[in-house]
Amino acid sequence: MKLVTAIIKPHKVDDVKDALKAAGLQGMTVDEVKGFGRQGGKTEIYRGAEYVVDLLPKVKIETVVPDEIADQVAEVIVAAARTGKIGDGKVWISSIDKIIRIRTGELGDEAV
Amino acid sequence: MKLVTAIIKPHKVDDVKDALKAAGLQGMTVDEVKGFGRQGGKTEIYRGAEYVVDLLPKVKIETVVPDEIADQVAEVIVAAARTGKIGDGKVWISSIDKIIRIRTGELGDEAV
Amino acid sequence: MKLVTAIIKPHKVDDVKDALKAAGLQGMTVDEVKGFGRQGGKTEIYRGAEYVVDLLPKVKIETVVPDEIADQVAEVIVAAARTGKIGDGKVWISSIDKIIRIRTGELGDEAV
Amino acid sequence: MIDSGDTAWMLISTGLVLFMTPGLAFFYGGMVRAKNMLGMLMQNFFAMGLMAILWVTIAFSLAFGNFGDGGFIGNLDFAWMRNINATTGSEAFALTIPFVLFCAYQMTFAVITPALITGATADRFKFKAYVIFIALWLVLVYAPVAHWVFGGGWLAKLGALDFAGGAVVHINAGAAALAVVLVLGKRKGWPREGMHPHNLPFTLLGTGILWFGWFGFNAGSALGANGIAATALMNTFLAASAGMIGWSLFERIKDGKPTTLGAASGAVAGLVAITPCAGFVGGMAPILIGLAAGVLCVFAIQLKFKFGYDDSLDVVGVHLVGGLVGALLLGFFADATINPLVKNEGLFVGGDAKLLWYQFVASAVTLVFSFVVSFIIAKAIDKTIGMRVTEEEENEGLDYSQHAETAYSFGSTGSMDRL
Amino acid sequence: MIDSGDTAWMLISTGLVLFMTPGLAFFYGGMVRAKNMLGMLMQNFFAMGLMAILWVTIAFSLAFGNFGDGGFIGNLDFAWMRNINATTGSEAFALTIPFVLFCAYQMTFAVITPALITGATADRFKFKAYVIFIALWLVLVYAPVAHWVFGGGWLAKLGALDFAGGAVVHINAGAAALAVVLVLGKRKGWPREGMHPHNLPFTLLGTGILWFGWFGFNAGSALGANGIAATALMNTFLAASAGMIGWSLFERIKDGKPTTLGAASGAVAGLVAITPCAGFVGGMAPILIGLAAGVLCVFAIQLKFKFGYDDSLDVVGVHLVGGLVGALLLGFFADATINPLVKNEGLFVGGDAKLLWYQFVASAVTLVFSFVVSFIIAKAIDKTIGMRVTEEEENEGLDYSQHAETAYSFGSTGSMDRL
Amino acid sequence: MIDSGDTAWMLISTGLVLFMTPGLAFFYGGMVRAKNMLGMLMQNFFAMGLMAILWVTIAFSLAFGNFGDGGFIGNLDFAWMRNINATTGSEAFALTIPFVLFCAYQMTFAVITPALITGATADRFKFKAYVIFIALWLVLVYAPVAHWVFGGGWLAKLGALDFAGGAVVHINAGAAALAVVLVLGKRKGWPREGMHPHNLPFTLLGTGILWFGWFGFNAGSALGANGIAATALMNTFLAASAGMIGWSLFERIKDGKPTTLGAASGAVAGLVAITPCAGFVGGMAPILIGLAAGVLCVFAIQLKFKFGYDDSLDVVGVHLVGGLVGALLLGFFADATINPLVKNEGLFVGGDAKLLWYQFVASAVTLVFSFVVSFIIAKAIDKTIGMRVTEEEENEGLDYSQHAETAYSFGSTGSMDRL
Ligand SMILES: Nc1ncnc2c1ncn2[C@@H]1O[C@H](COP(=O)(O)OP(=O)(O)O)[C@@H](O)[C@H]1O
Ligand SMILES: Nc1ncnc2c1ncn2[C@@H]1O[C@H](COP(=O)(O)OP(=O)(O)O)[C@@H](O)[C@H]1O
Ligand SMILES: Nc1ncnc2c1ncn2[C@@H]1O[C@H](COP(=O)(O)OP(=O)(O)O)[C@@H](O)[C@H]1O
Repeated sequence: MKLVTAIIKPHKVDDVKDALKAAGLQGMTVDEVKGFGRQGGKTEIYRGAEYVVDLLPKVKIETVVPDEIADQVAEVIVAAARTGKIGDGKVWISSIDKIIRIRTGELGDEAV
Repeated sequence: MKLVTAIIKPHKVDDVKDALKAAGLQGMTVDEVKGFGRQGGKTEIYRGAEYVVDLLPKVKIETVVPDEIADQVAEVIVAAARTGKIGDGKVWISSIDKIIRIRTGELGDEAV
Repeated sequence: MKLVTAIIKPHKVDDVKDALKAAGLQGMTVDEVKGFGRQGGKTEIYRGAEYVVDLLPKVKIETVVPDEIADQVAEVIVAAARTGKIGDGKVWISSIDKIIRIRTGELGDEAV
Repeated sequence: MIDSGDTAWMLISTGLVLFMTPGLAFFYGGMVRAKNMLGMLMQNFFAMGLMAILWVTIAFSLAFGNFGDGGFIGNLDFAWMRNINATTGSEAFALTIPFVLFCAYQMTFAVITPALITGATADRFKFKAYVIFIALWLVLVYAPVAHWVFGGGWLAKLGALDFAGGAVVHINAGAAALAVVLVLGKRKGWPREGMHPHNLPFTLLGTGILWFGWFGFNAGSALGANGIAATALMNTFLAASAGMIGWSLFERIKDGKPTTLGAASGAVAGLVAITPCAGFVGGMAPILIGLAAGVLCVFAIQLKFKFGYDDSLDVVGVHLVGGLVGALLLGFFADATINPLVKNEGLFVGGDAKLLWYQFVASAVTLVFSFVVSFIIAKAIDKTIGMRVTEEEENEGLDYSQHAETAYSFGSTGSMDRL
Repeated sequence: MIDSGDTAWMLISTGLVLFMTPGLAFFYGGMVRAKNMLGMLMQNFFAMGLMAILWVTIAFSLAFGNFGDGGFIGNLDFAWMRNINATTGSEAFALTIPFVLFCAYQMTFAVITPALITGATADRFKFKAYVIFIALWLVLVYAPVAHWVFGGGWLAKLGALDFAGGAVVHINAGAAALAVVLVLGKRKGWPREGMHPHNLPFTLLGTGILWFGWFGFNAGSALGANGIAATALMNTFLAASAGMIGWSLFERIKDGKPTTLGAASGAVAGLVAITPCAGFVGGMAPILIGLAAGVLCVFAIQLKFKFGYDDSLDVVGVHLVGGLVGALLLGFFADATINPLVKNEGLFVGGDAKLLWYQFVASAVTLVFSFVVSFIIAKAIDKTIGMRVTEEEENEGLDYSQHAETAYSFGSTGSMDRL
Repeated sequence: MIDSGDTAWMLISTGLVLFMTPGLAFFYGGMVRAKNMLGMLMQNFFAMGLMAILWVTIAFSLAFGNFGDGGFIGNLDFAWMRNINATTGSEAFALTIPFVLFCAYQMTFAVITPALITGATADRFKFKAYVIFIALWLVLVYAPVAHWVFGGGWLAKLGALDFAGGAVVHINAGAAALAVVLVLGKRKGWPREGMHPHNLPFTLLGTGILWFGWFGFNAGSALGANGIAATALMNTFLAASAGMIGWSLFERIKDGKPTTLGAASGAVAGLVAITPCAGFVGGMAPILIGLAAGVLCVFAIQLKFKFGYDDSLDVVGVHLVGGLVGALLLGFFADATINPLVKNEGLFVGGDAKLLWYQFVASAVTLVFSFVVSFIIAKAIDKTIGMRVTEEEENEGLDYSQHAETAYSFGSTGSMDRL
């Protein structure tokens, strides 16, 4: 099994979720995170002084999928999350030894 | 070393934590996440209209453990987190190349 | 590619971020988590009764880096995050099969 | 003659109505998404700044100059605070309080009325455009309508009644809100996405403040601490309660569960509807008016889905419709034994439909006038500097795009470096 | 004769006490877990709706009809708002304010008293059962007790004193809270799990609002703007301050650190205890009463661990015990030079224990009556529709299970799709 | 003679000013990082407890004993609440309200003035040291200065004017704040790290409460419900509005965007500056005063970066500077037709600079006296028990290190186990 992890822009979550649903995925786990990258930070004003906040809101999506579709899932996410502007984020794939569905104890492909 | 990751129902956190403690584990990292899965969403009412919220609160637990007990730790989590109802979540295991304890610089089994 | 994951004390985030920047890293993803470990919990008082809260605020940093610098990045984090007091946290390294930059579709070393 | 008791009540009433605007800011603010929270708060608080200054420099005079002339607009007798002080004016206006206090009390109405519009336009109004809009609106829409009704203008002369601003405040703001959202267009994603309220406790806090402040709004409109103020306070209380129950019951029956947002919305609907009636009705009438408003407004807020205008937080559904409900029901319940200013009693009390007709005319005229002029102002601004933020700014949220700020930073990773 | 100054004060006092219920909602709401926040707010706000309507339709009449009869219950003279208006009634009640205002002022007490109970029953009370409970409770418990004490009923005739509701409000609600939690049972996980307060700033906000509103509660109970109101206000202020200091000192000594929740709780304990005494004592007495309440209540809230009843947010410990402390200490400090209504001075002032005995009787009778009748009502509801949510609903939290809502959505992933 | 209208207004004014302290707590609290939220709230709320008790036991007497003696300090005539009640004292003080109410009203000022300092010392003041500091400060600094100005002491005799506390409250607290931060030192990380405000909505909520409460602060300082109170209220309203606009315009021009925090800060700056002037000026003067304060304060808060003192939330920049702006501008705008107490009119009104000179003297003396004595007290505490928390405690935050609490727990993983 593979774990596909994506860091995306917050307002793209719904698009990615819909694209993954359309691609037949049935599960994923989503988390609010903060990202530091080439995008740089944003400049906020606080009582007449300017500050740069260099951790920007991002969303992390993790989904465990069978080996054979991992690349395709990554593509789907990339396509749905792309705005073409800096800060769009990353998708990476890593390997999972084993996965269990808690409710039933099913393993592997059955479990996702 | 193995990394055991579990996605569970929020009200099961204490049970899982206690079970892991009882099993002799000394460390874990916990995070509030949102899950999308077979469980579907929940229906909220907002000014007379019904909406479905399809990302539900879940908790993610990560614990790095020696290779030999990874399976057993997964079992412990599965047992403690199970309610038998849809949405109970997943546990997966992946491999870690190396782990360091920041305070001491200890490596591997010593570090967890 | 390697994924370096660090669990550190919250007030060390800026130091670690600065150290990584200084080491030439251009991206990372940060998340607020809670940690359970040897540090034990903290004792809070709630209406005349004492309670122990055993999940303490920690910050998780994830950064994908080329294989060859993974160990060095881990060192940098360890050095920057260390206070020498219990609860400093862990750094671990795992392997990534593939990484894609969403904006451009670049892969591997180009993508981080 | 200045009466210290009346003055005491009007001093605090002025404070209470002023406090309603922060209340409104939180009532609305709780309902928007977190990234637009400060945008909402700022629009409301800025009205406390700008409207006040415009009020004493020009708008008060346009509304209350030539008091009782039966006409369309006041004059400039009171512009630039001229003749507004503690010693003059009270007699001419038959007041038992210092004239400057009357001006300050009315000022709080001039602050909150344009602020009501912000609920409809949530999440996409460019701040600069907003500021220009409300400045023009106060002078071109609010001041004349206030003159017609409160300033002894033509609607007052006609015989229409409006105790504390059913037409002047609620129908007026509601109609303007409709006009502005037609110009602004829908929020990105609406109506498919629900846009979760980000902080319902703040909405409830706002409701509490509004309810409290509304005692000053309605009972203060008696302009003294007397029996009519007392009646208005009781009616206000009961209508809010009944509005809450009406809306909640409706939800319970239709959706199976009463929501807190529904209860809060119902209370506000009841408060809106009782506003024109507060010092003119008695007995169980406020309960009936509140119930009617609760149920009718929960229906009315569904209309936006049918007609496709994005009235984000239901200003049309609650203020325009609630205001109409109150203004028209006054035509049924107005009671001369409650208040001698009632010359024509309501249909259910005196058996005569005359007042109902006046109420209809006043409501319709206010609605049309406000809608048309507001639409023209909004269009003009849109053609020149643009009314709406860019799509990118809408994605980012108003807090950052308009004000370079972030509302909340609960975590430990919110640090920032000085440039 | 209606006095405008007295009327001004009672208008705003009515507003202040009304505002206490949202204050209470936030005071309690901050202490529950986030998933139960709206459940708590809704229970409090809904009391503002339902109790008000029931008050004017029936309960006010039961409490204040047959005023001064020395009896057990009023009559139906004022039911359905009959005879409640601005012009009648004031004379019979020796009021200097419009009678309808007296009714509205008392209405705010009828709203907050049942709302006090929600702190004890937090996190597990089925909303429907709650609504039925407080409706019955207002009529069957509150109205009679109010008649005994405020309506010139038998306890008033006996000679017991209760300036603003130590027995009628606090002992009454506290005893009812105890009864209801015995029927409801403990929260799942209690007392092992601590159930972290989710938003202590809201609890402090609630404290601020309560303290502010309590000036209306206590100084308003003078029913006019006079020396007794002024004394009551000063006493209220000092007792809150002293309560805060008492509780904080205790914590500092016992646990090493004073907490903000402790400071807030101490202030409320002081406010509860001074309630029956506010217009009857003077000098340093309020400080002593507040200090005593602060220290005794922090002890009292430990009792639930000993006896095993789950009084979630310490309504018994603060309101029942604080109310008793105040009612009994009045038996020591009541002072005829402060208020001529004091016929029997307190033990420390006049050297006579008579008043102390009356206070004891009034407190004990109220406690027992309220406990017993509340228990019966709760049991009856439990047997029929059930008082408590299911375990699954308790896990999910009241917000979603009872109201299909979520309190907070700070993140950017809170979107939802319209069905 | 006690007047019920005046009494009504002063009862509620006392409530309003009391309510300002929670408002201030949230205004400041929203600006600190989440881990210091309860620390900030506690410091403010605790002032409501401790200052009140010290006020009636000693400080009121030192401030108002020997009223009108033109001297430096009062006597002990009113210590331990002696002679403070509803029936005596009013005549000597030429009051139309009960004397005990006058004492309670002044008590609210004694609560909020030391609380103002907490904004400067945010995030690092040891709680115990804070408690000792404000206790000493009330007696050694506040009481004498209040005597000089409000108690008919030497500055009052000299001819300096201070309607509601420009010098007594704002210059006084601002100068003390500067002294204390010099002793405390900078927050760790300042000024490189920006220390993001954690909850700007709370800051706006605080602003709303402050604005509302300030009507009681300024219009209440008329000590009755009369024309001067009405004028003071209008002036207060307009200065807040103008301050908001001044600060926002400045930000718009300098940084391109107006912020909500800027708007809120500007309103507070305007409120501070109008405080000494509220009942002494008229016409457009309050708008000019507010605008000047808004613009000058936004400049002043930059000074800390230049001089390197860490005035965390800009108490010096807003209260010291805003207070000076108001006190001095009164020397230009004071108008005898507004208030007969104005013996020397301002430079722009009467053409004479005498008042301006008195204002300068009063401001300078207050500033120097407060700074010096505050510095000595702070140093003394620092040498003995230490003023500042340890570095570890600063990292953890005041909430946990000083009060063993956590402000927020929104998630579902906040459970805790009973020890
Ligand atoms: N090496 C990395 N490891 C982990 N996350 C990264 C890494 N580089 C970037 N990210 C994440 O991706 C986000 C976008 O990266 P950024 O460099 O700003 O833009 P882009 O991906 O368009 O080049 C960052 O905010 C961060 O969350
Ligand atoms: N393929 C997946 N990858 C990652 N997380 C998943 C995946 N499938 C499910 N999850 C997580 O597990 C949770 C429960 O899954 P769900 O399908 O609803 O129920 P069940 O596990 O009982 O079949 C989801 O809410 C989500 O957080
Ligand atoms: N086995 C583990 N797996 C994952 N995270 C761990 C593990 N052990 C500790 N942690 C994380 O590291 C943090 C610090 O660990 P702790 O044992 O308290 O101190 P130290 O690392 O100094 O020995 C914990 O709070 C937790 O977040």
